[in-house]
Amino acid sequence: MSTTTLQKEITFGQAYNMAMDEAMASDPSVILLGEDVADPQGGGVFKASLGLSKKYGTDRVRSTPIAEQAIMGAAIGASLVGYRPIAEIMLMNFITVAMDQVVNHAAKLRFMSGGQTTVPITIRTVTGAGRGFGGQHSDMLEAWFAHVPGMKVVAASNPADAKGLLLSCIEDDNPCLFIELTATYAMKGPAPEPGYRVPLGKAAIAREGSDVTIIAYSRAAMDAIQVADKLAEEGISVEVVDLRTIAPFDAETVLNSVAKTRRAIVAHEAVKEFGVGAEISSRIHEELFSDLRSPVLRVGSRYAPVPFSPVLEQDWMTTADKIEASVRQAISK
Amino acid sequence: MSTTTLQKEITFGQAYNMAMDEAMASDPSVILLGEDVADPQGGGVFKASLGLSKKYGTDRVRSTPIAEQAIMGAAIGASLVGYRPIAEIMLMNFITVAMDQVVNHAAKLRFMSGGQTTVPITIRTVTGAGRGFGGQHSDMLEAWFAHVPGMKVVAASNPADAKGLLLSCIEDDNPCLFIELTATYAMKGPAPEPGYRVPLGKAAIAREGSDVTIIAYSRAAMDAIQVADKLAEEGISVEVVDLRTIAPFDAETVLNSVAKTRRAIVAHEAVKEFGVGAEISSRIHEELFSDLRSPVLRVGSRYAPVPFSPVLEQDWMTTADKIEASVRQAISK
Amino acid sequence: MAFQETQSADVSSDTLLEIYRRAELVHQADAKFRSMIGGGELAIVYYSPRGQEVVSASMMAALNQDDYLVTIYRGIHDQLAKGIPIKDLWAEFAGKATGTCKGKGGPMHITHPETGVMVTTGIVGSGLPIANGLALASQLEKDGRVTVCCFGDGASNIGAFHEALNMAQIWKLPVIFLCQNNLYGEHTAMADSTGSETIAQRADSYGMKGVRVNGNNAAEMYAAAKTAVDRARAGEGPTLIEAMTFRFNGHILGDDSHYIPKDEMREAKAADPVPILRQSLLDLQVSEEALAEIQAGIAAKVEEAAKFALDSPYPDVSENLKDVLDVEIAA
Amino acid sequence: MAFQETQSADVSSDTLLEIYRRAELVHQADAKFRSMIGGGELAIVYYSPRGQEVVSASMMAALNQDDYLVTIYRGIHDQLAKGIPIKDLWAEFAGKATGTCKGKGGPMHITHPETGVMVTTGIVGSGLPIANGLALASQLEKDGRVTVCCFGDGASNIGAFHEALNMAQIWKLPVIFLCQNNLYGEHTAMADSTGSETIAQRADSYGMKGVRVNGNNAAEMYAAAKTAVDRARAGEGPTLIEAMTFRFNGHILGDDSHYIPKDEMREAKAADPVPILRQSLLDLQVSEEALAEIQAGIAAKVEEAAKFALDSPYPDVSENLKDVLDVEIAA
Ligand SMILES: Cc1ncc(C[n+]2csc(CCOP(=O)(O)OP(=O)(O)O)c2C)c(N)n1
Ligand SMILES: Cc1ncc(C[n+]2csc(CCOP(=O)(O)OP(=O)(O)O)c2C)c(N)n1
Ligand SMILES: [Mg+2]
Ligand SMILES: [Mg+2]
Repeated sequence: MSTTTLQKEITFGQAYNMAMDEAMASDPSVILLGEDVADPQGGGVFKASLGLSKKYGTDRVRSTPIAEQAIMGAAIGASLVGYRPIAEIMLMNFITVAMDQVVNHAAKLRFMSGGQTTVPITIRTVTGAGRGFGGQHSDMLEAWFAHVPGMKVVAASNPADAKGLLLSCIEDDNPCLFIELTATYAMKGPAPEPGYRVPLGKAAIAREGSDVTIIAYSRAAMDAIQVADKLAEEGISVEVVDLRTIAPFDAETVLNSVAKTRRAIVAHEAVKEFGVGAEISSRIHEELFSDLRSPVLRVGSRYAPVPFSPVLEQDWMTTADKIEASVRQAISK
Repeated sequence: MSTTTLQKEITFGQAYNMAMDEAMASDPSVILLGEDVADPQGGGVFKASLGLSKKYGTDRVRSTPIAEQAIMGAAIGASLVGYRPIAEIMLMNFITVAMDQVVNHAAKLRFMSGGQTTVPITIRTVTGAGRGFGGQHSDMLEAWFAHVPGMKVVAASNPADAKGLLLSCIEDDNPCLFIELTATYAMKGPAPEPGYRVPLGKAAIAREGSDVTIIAYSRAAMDAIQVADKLAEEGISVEVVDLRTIAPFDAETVLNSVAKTRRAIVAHEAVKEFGVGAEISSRIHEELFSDLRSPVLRVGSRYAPVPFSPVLEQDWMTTADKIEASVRQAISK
Repeated sequence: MAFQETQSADVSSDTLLEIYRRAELVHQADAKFRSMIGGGELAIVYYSPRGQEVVSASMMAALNQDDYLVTIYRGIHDQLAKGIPIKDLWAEFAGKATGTCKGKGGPMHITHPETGVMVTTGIVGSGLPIANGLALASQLEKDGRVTVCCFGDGASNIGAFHEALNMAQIWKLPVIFLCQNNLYGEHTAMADSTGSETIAQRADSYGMKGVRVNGNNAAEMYAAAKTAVDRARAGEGPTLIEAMTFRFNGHILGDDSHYIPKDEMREAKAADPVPILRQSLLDLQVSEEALAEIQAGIAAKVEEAAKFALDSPYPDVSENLKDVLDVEIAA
Repeated sequence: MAFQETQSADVSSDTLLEIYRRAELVHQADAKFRSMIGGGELAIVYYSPRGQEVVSASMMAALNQDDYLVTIYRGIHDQLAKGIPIKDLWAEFAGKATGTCKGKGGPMHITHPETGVMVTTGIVGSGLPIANGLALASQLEKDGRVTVCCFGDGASNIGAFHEALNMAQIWKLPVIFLCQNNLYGEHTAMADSTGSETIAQRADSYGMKGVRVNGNNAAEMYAAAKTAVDRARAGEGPTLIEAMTFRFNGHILGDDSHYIPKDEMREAKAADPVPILRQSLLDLQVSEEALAEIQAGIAAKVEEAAKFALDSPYPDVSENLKDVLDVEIAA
């Protein structure tokens, strides 16, 4: 394909790269900090920043020591005085060494300063099971950050959204956590128009339906769409709400959909117990209790660390089959 | 009061001290690690370990550098080979610098080792609003740990339980997070018998009632009891379930109570959004949907960092008044 | 190795007088805070800087107003010496709407960008990585600003210290790490928590310049501060300054300092830096009248600030919906 | 300062032979893992220790079986040299029920208490604080055990390193921090990420003994290891050993090492420690036949382990309910 014609399809990985590229081209205050992110170090272990340091210099695209507290602190500090840093935390489990910076500082400095300072940073991190990375490289921890006032938590279910959401995070004036998945990095989807944006706080109706609503995000939203398409053939009409912004989430779209279908399932890859699904399920029950035909069901991964063995990992994690099963359970009532 | 006769009342602080004292007296494998915990440093900033190093030596009661990762790691390592360390993290917000040790290691090593090693540690930490400690010294973060498979999360609403639960945590073979409150440290309650234990995973019916169930823990449970007693005078019969173990929680007791009252409120001091209350509310709806007379309501603190100014702090936090208001809302339906 | 004693350079009497003005302001403000708390007019946890005034006064006298400061819960000496408006500071301590942070942050979280007070943190060690970010911005902007990050001896044992100093050095950031070594972290003596004899020598682990100075000696402290500031502005990178000092009122107000040997406390108080600095100014032929006038002026400002704080209104509860995110939260 | 070069002591040929046995086992196991992964028989992320065999073989030869080991994702050289049963290790890499951890942990989380392999972590730096805890237990038990904690050069820049070394020193714990300095952390050269010239010199920040040695020289490495072990057993406290080495296969298998200058790689491979050690044994009059026999014996063991792993069953899914807590989770 010639370099002048636009690609029709891009991968998630390309989407992240294009979003950062566009943001850095249009705004000199955007910088990227992370381990191995500059081109001499390979443009990131997942190649998300490939070519960016060549284009924008290693001043703006900086490979760092293995020191997540230092990475996060540098991003926060620069953001207080006009920069829009992107802090790459290679894998989500590694953010556990930088939680103080994220939770006690990034999320709180705006409030604690009475609005005098703001922290417009974007934390990009990769995670997810299904690749045999085991217990310390696969966790979905979004529920922690959703519970922290002052942050936005975002995840995409297709490359176009990935690009549009990441650009919106970078341009947003609040600290944003943007979650990428190892399992989908190389997956392809339609390429968006240049300059495409997906607004934060707005969910998408990925499939329209009338019998039941599946509320999901990230990979579970991809699974939900599969399930919807499969069940459509059986005449079961499934609406899929892709949250895109996990917190604060788009309650309006969620509640309007469930008000219509009167049945709902919340699905995510994270462990079910005390997960994001619990908040959404509770909200729906609180607001639509008397309209519901059956209780909101939740699909999440098992209450266990992510196991290594492929057979255990498959049994552990949220899958399209498990989502389909709970749809059937919901409509059976 | 003579030293031989037993005290009739003890404070929460004394309860923690007595529990650790009894545990260390009966089991030489119990050790305590934390900042300033030994007597030469004052027996802990909250005096919880006063006298323990005098009794058991500074080998077993060790003041540490200000280094929470080192404290947690030392506790985990010693626990792998037969010790039952108590790691004191002075305030809960400081555990953010040790999340990797707690989440990636303490909670997972049993599973990742296929059961070859276990991590019988107890993490004691203090927190809570209402004292003007501001945004970085007051957070209730229990929902994070409840979402992590492999840990138990515990909080007491009276000194007797505090002693009985802490002893059970120390003796438990799983990593336990035991949450104490600055605001209740000096509050008194009936002293338990020596050797008193409160089993983990068992909630208490703090008040029996028939119109509505309040599920709560820690300070919110104290508030709930107040509310129950007040409303009793109006002829409103409120049952109070004090979880005591927040995760994994005692679903049986919760569900039995709500099956009886058919109305429920979940209350905690933590921020409402994505908090513990969401899990409990979802579970109740999932299991008792058709029995409920009205949706389960949640009471939690505002979606904001903990503010400093006393007027803001009071407006921010969960109070007995807010719990009472939601009880009235629930029974109005 | 990088560790070295700086010589007490001769500093102009104008500079010493400027340092005295700042130190005396802190000195009187601290006294007033303690009396208000003791008298029940203020109900707060208070970390008195009494004994450390000259460290901050000398450091901040070497800075411009637009240089950045990151400090800690024990911070009024740094904030006031940096030039923060005392009325706004006082009102914030009182949780009032007129405070620097509208009463939302409180004593442990003072911010005032106009005077460069960017972050005050209550988490030991966490200011250091953030200070790097401010310095990184200055390096990219080429704005010539310097960032000073204040912390204690105890903080030098936590991970963030290590990560931040290493990054600052490999990136040659214009940042100064000012360790105010008062020999105790809460109730633990430095010797019981710290493997090295000095904090300054830890600079070697990063190839950084590290100096240990008598922070209570204005001339010596100012010389070290000035050298570090000049290096940072010249793009020569960070400096770790270990300023030896002492705290006279324990960790928090009410702490009886039982863990400090009586002699150690007596000797420290005998070497109280503020009267010593005042005497040295008299020795330099600054008149008693001039100094008394400065003190009187400060006393008036402090009284005014205290009154302003008490008279100011509390914030409206709607503030709990603001500044959480960029848009107001729906009630 | 504490940093010093140890002299390459003369080590008995029996000891060198023992070191060779362990190094050759790692050498052949690594080759087999790479061929199985290349051939699609194993689908795992693999961190080859090729080039670092002699570091581990020498260190572990100085330990007893009941001494403790904490290591990292790049760990088969440490685990095999420590004596872990190769069949169980292989089966764990294959995710089988017969693995050390029933397939639940996987390559990055090998544990085998019988041979002292206590923790293998995938989080950079986090093994160090845990190693302190094992050593603390030994100190309290007075069981004379030593804990060895392996990590890389890149890990020396993270906070946990700093906190752990300081605590180990002030408590005089029987722990050895073995930094296997292969000059790269993922794709970043040590010089680009590390402010100090050596890792060993960082021991000074804790008043700890630190040594830098040629880890690829068995005699020198063993001498440093033995000295550190003796000190630890004698209650003289921890040692930081910086063992200079290199990794020949990049960070993970498939990494083309584009970030490593060609000459650097060529020279490193020219100094391949395993053939050098083999030659030194021949020079010490160990016969070619004896060495060939050792190699043949190892080859058989490796083949047997690989076959065992492939032939073993996967764990039952009910394992997802076990070992989460002490009691089984209800399905
Ligand atoms: C991460 C963390 N751990 C523990 C604390 C509790 N704490 C507050 S101040 C302090 C002592 C700090 O001592 P030092 O760094 O010497 O500063 P100083 O108070 O002496 O000025 C401690 C342990 C904290 N705030 N943050
Ligand atoms: C806290 C954390 N940050 C980042 C990573 C990703 N990571 C895995 S290995 C590695 C490089 C470590 O280099 P080094 O310590 O030198 O060990 P080596 O791999 O060279 O043996 C990195 C950055 C991680 N596992 N943990
Ligand atoms: Mg101090
Ligand atoms: Mg390395």
